[in-house]
Amino acid sequence: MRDTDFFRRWMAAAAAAVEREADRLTELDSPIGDADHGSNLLRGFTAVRAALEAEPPATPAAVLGLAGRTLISTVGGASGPLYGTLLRRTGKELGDAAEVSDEDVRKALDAGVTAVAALGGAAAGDKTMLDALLPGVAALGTSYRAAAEAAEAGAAATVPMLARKGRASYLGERSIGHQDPGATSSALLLAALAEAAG
Amino acid sequence: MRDTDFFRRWMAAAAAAVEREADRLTELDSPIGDADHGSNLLRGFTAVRAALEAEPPATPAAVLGLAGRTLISTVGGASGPLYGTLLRRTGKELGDAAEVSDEDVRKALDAGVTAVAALGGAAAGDKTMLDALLPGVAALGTSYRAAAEAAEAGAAATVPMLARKGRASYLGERSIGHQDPGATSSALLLAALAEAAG
Amino acid sequence: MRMLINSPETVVADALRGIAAAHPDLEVDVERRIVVRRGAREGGRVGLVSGGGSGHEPLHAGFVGPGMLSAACPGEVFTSPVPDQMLRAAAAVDSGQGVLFVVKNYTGDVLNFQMAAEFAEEDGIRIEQVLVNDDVAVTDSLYTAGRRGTGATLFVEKIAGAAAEAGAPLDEVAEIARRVNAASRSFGVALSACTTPAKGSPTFDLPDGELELGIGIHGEPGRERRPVMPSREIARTAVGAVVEELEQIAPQDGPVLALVNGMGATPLLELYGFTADVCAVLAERGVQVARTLVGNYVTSLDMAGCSVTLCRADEELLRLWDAPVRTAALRWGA
Amino acid sequence: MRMLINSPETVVADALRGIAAAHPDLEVDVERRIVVRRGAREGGRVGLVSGGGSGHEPLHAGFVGPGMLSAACPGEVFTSPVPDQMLRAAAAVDSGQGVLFVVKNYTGDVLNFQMAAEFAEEDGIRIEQVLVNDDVAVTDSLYTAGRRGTGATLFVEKIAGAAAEAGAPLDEVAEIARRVNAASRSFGVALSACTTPAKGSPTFDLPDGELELGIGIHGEPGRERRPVMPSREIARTAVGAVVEELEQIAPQDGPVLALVNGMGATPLLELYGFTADVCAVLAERGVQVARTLVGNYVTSLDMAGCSVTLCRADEELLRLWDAPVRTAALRWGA
Ligand SMILES: Nc1ncnc2c1ncn2[C@@H]1O[C@H](COP(=O)(O)OP(=O)(O)O)[C@@H](O)[C@H]1O
Ligand SMILES: Nc1ncnc2c1ncn2[C@@H]1O[C@H](COP(=O)(O)OP(=O)(O)O)[C@@H](O)[C@H]1O
Ligand SMILES: [Mg+2]
Ligand SMILES: [Mg+2]
Ligand SMILES: [Mg+2]
Ligand SMILES: [Mg+2]
Repeated sequence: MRDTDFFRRWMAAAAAAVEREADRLTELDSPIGDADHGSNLLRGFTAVRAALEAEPPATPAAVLGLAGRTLISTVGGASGPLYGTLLRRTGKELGDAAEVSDEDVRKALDAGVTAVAALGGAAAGDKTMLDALLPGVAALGTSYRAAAEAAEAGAAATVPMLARKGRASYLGERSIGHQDPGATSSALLLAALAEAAG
Repeated sequence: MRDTDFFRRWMAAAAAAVEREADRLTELDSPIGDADHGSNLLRGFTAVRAALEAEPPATPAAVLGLAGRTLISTVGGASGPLYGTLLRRTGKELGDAAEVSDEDVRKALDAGVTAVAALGGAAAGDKTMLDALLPGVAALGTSYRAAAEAAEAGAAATVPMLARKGRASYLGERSIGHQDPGATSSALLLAALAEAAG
Repeated sequence: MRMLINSPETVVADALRGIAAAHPDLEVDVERRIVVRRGAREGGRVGLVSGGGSGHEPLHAGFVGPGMLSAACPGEVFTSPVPDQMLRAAAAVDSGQGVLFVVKNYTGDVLNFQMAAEFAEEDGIRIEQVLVNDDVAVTDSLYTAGRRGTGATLFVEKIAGAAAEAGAPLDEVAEIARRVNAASRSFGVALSACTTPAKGSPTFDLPDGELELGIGIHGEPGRERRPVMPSREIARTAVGAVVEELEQIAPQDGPVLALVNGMGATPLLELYGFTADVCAVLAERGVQVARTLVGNYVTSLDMAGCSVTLCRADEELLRLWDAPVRTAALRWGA
Repeated sequence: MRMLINSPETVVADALRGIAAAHPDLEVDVERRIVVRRGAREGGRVGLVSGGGSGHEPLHAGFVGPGMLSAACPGEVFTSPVPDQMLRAAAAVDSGQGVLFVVKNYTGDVLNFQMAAEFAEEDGIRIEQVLVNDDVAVTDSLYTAGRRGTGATLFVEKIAGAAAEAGAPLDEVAEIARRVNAASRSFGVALSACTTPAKGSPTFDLPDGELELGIGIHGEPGRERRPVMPSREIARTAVGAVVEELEQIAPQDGPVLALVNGMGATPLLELYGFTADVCAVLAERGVQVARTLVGNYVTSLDMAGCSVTLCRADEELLRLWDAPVRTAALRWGA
């Protein structure tokens, strides 16, 4: 079973990963975006870390709800509402249990990713964060490690894709050949989850 | 004796020299000025050539008067009124004779250069066109060739000077080490005179 | 890095403090990042709130004031604002007549304004939204993010602002805003990339001697790279692209409002020369120009380049365009 | 070369055609290079004529109109206009009340305006001249070309323009113009050089990470090169240099007008941030700011950088500053 602390460790690991990789995320957002994805998430996860420390939430759902709201209130851009919705929706699915099973986590994340797709209107193959989230969550049934690896592979697979959503879509054919920054940060998020799971 | 055609050849040679050296004059005006001396004079002497062809003047004074007025009306900047005054004043000194002696030319140019000094308020050593004109005209007593060479040497001698007039003066100490563009074009003007004299 | 900043993190807050110092007519909440017209709630008018990433100044804060926006919400550089800002701005300007959100069509802006609209409605504020999407360089389809919002934002904010100032109700203000957007198209060209404070180097490599056609306003490259062209060829390309799309929408005749916009680093001297070329191409094509606005209005930091926006304007839109406006960046008749 | 031009030779004429297209209020003589306020001679006012090299837009043509200049004479890029232009402009605006020439202190401008003044007086037009020389980076002495004219030109043109609009006679308009100039000082900083169309490459080399202090507005380097500093240090340097000189001239107290001016390629976002720093330094030094104008007004083509101009303004000058003005680039109260 996964307790509240597990979700706090997840968010802490995610914040650390974003801090480490912020420059690379901004770099990736430069040729096919507006060069802010790293600084956006850095701002957001710094705030998430501070919020979780300021008033430590009592349940898994509360951790993710607070993290999601904080991202929405501090990130802006496309990724703020999308990641905010991912976490809020995932949290909501977990109910008010103090501990949840790995299968609960899988189902909740699945609902979270579905909410992201509904909000942003993107589908697999559109060269967005979904191209890491969808295979990642699909592999959660196997293990957290497998999910992280599948997300990482999904992010890498965005390179040859033609973007159909987000800023990269404005480039048309010229979006081909670059890895999507949001898919890359999604892979970091699932890697952080695996890290929290140990 | 020097006839009207001599003065037209002078102006034609000056126009050709400016055309040839315009880029270098602008280059020189770049570190210690505003990068326009070459294009200024090119515009002016192109107009002088056209004006002299359109209504060929009948006397030496008329050639220089028309050339001077044309420079004033087309060049702008510091060099327009200064060179315009140089030629107008030199022309005026020549009176309405159809032919003039080399001594007349020397005396007239001397008056012209004095007018330039009066108009611009500069003196020898201020790192301006006067640093080529003054030694140039002083050497006219010897020969046109000597005048051209003295002007050329005068222009070269502006390199170590600290500018006290014109735009270069704004740079203070940093004006040192660059050759003055106006002194350089003045040397061209006296070289053109020597060329016309054959 | 050739920037006049203290640090990338403080750029937006620093600018807001400067706006507050320079424009006593504006209420600037630096902490919460909203710029509000003083007395916005008085007069019982519909509120007009816009916002978006910073880096496009004077858009939007420069357009807050009588006859135009009631409030602006600046996000981080090139990053849409967060819903909290729009929610606070809506609350600050709503006089009970409701508020129109003017939203440029970018995924981030759309999502954040949408969330703000939901929160505001929960708080009992009536919200309408208009989505500005005028950039013809981007293919518009159900399966893409759709056309970007660029220069037409100025037309929408000015004209809807005049309608709100005149006391039109929310539905009407929204309807006019949508009409202006529907009648507007834009095309942009970059002669250089821009440098964001966060990145500190140009957002893309553009070798000297080349330009990008069909750029947006966020430092992204365009649809196509070409060798540099003279101003009149650029005008032909930009105007051609805009007019061809404009010819496919109703009304198909009548004069246009023209915005000849600089991207930030193109000297006004050049922009006016380009304006002459734009007007010449329009005359060739038989398009009558009713009003021409030239300047750096919808910018992309220090990008060199320009964009052309045309809006097919009937009598009513022209009258609202000419109505008095008093903002930091746009001002006439008042 | 990242320029939006057709050819270096046609830059000024092209821009004039664009100004004519965008501003029907102005009479633009492209051939003769003068921009005249429509109906300038009506109303029996003193005429106000300025001009100078192009590349500083909106100065001067952007300041032609009611409450400011009667006419502007644009020269080639960074090259003062020729006397014929000022002579024609004076003739076009003189209603018999005489004409004030506003001349920035550069050898070329001084000489060409001087010749024009002589020709105009021969034609029976009364001429007064005011020499603007506000740049504290340049040593003023009898043995040099003296201080350059930069940002204070805007103050002189606005305030003298208001006096002329109000019907003041030539002597008074000239006296007020001189008073404004005497009470104004400026200091400029470049973060990049600019590129003239004729040269096609930057006028000087400024390595990334360095800046030039004490620059003028013609792409010339400054007095000193320094490693880049944060905006607040630049503000401290610029304001310090200006205030120290301002403290040596009468009146020694009273509020100031402040112009925080962009050199052309510095984004407005940064310029507003710099404004916050300028105002903070002024507050520290106990200088009260009555009005603040922020924008790209006296530019140097595509140079990145800024300048600060302060004018110690008494009640009368403030009143004239606030008086209505309606030009392409400066507009309020009308
Ligand atoms: N409609 C969408 N659905 C899902 N993900 C999206 C969508 N639009 C953009 N994204 C993701 O957001 C990422 C960009 O985030 P970010 O740079 O922070 O925002 P912005 O594009 O507003 O600057 C993209 O790389 C992409 O993965
Ligand atoms: N007061 C002066 N007296 C004599 N020559 C001067 C004076 N001021 C400038 N000059 C000359 O003019 C030259 C610059 O001419 P130009 O570049 O055409 O004009 P501007 O300086 O107005 O751009 C300088 O190199 C200098 O030789
Ligand atoms: Mg981005
Ligand atoms: Mg020069
Ligand atoms: Mg963004
Ligand atoms: Mg010059």
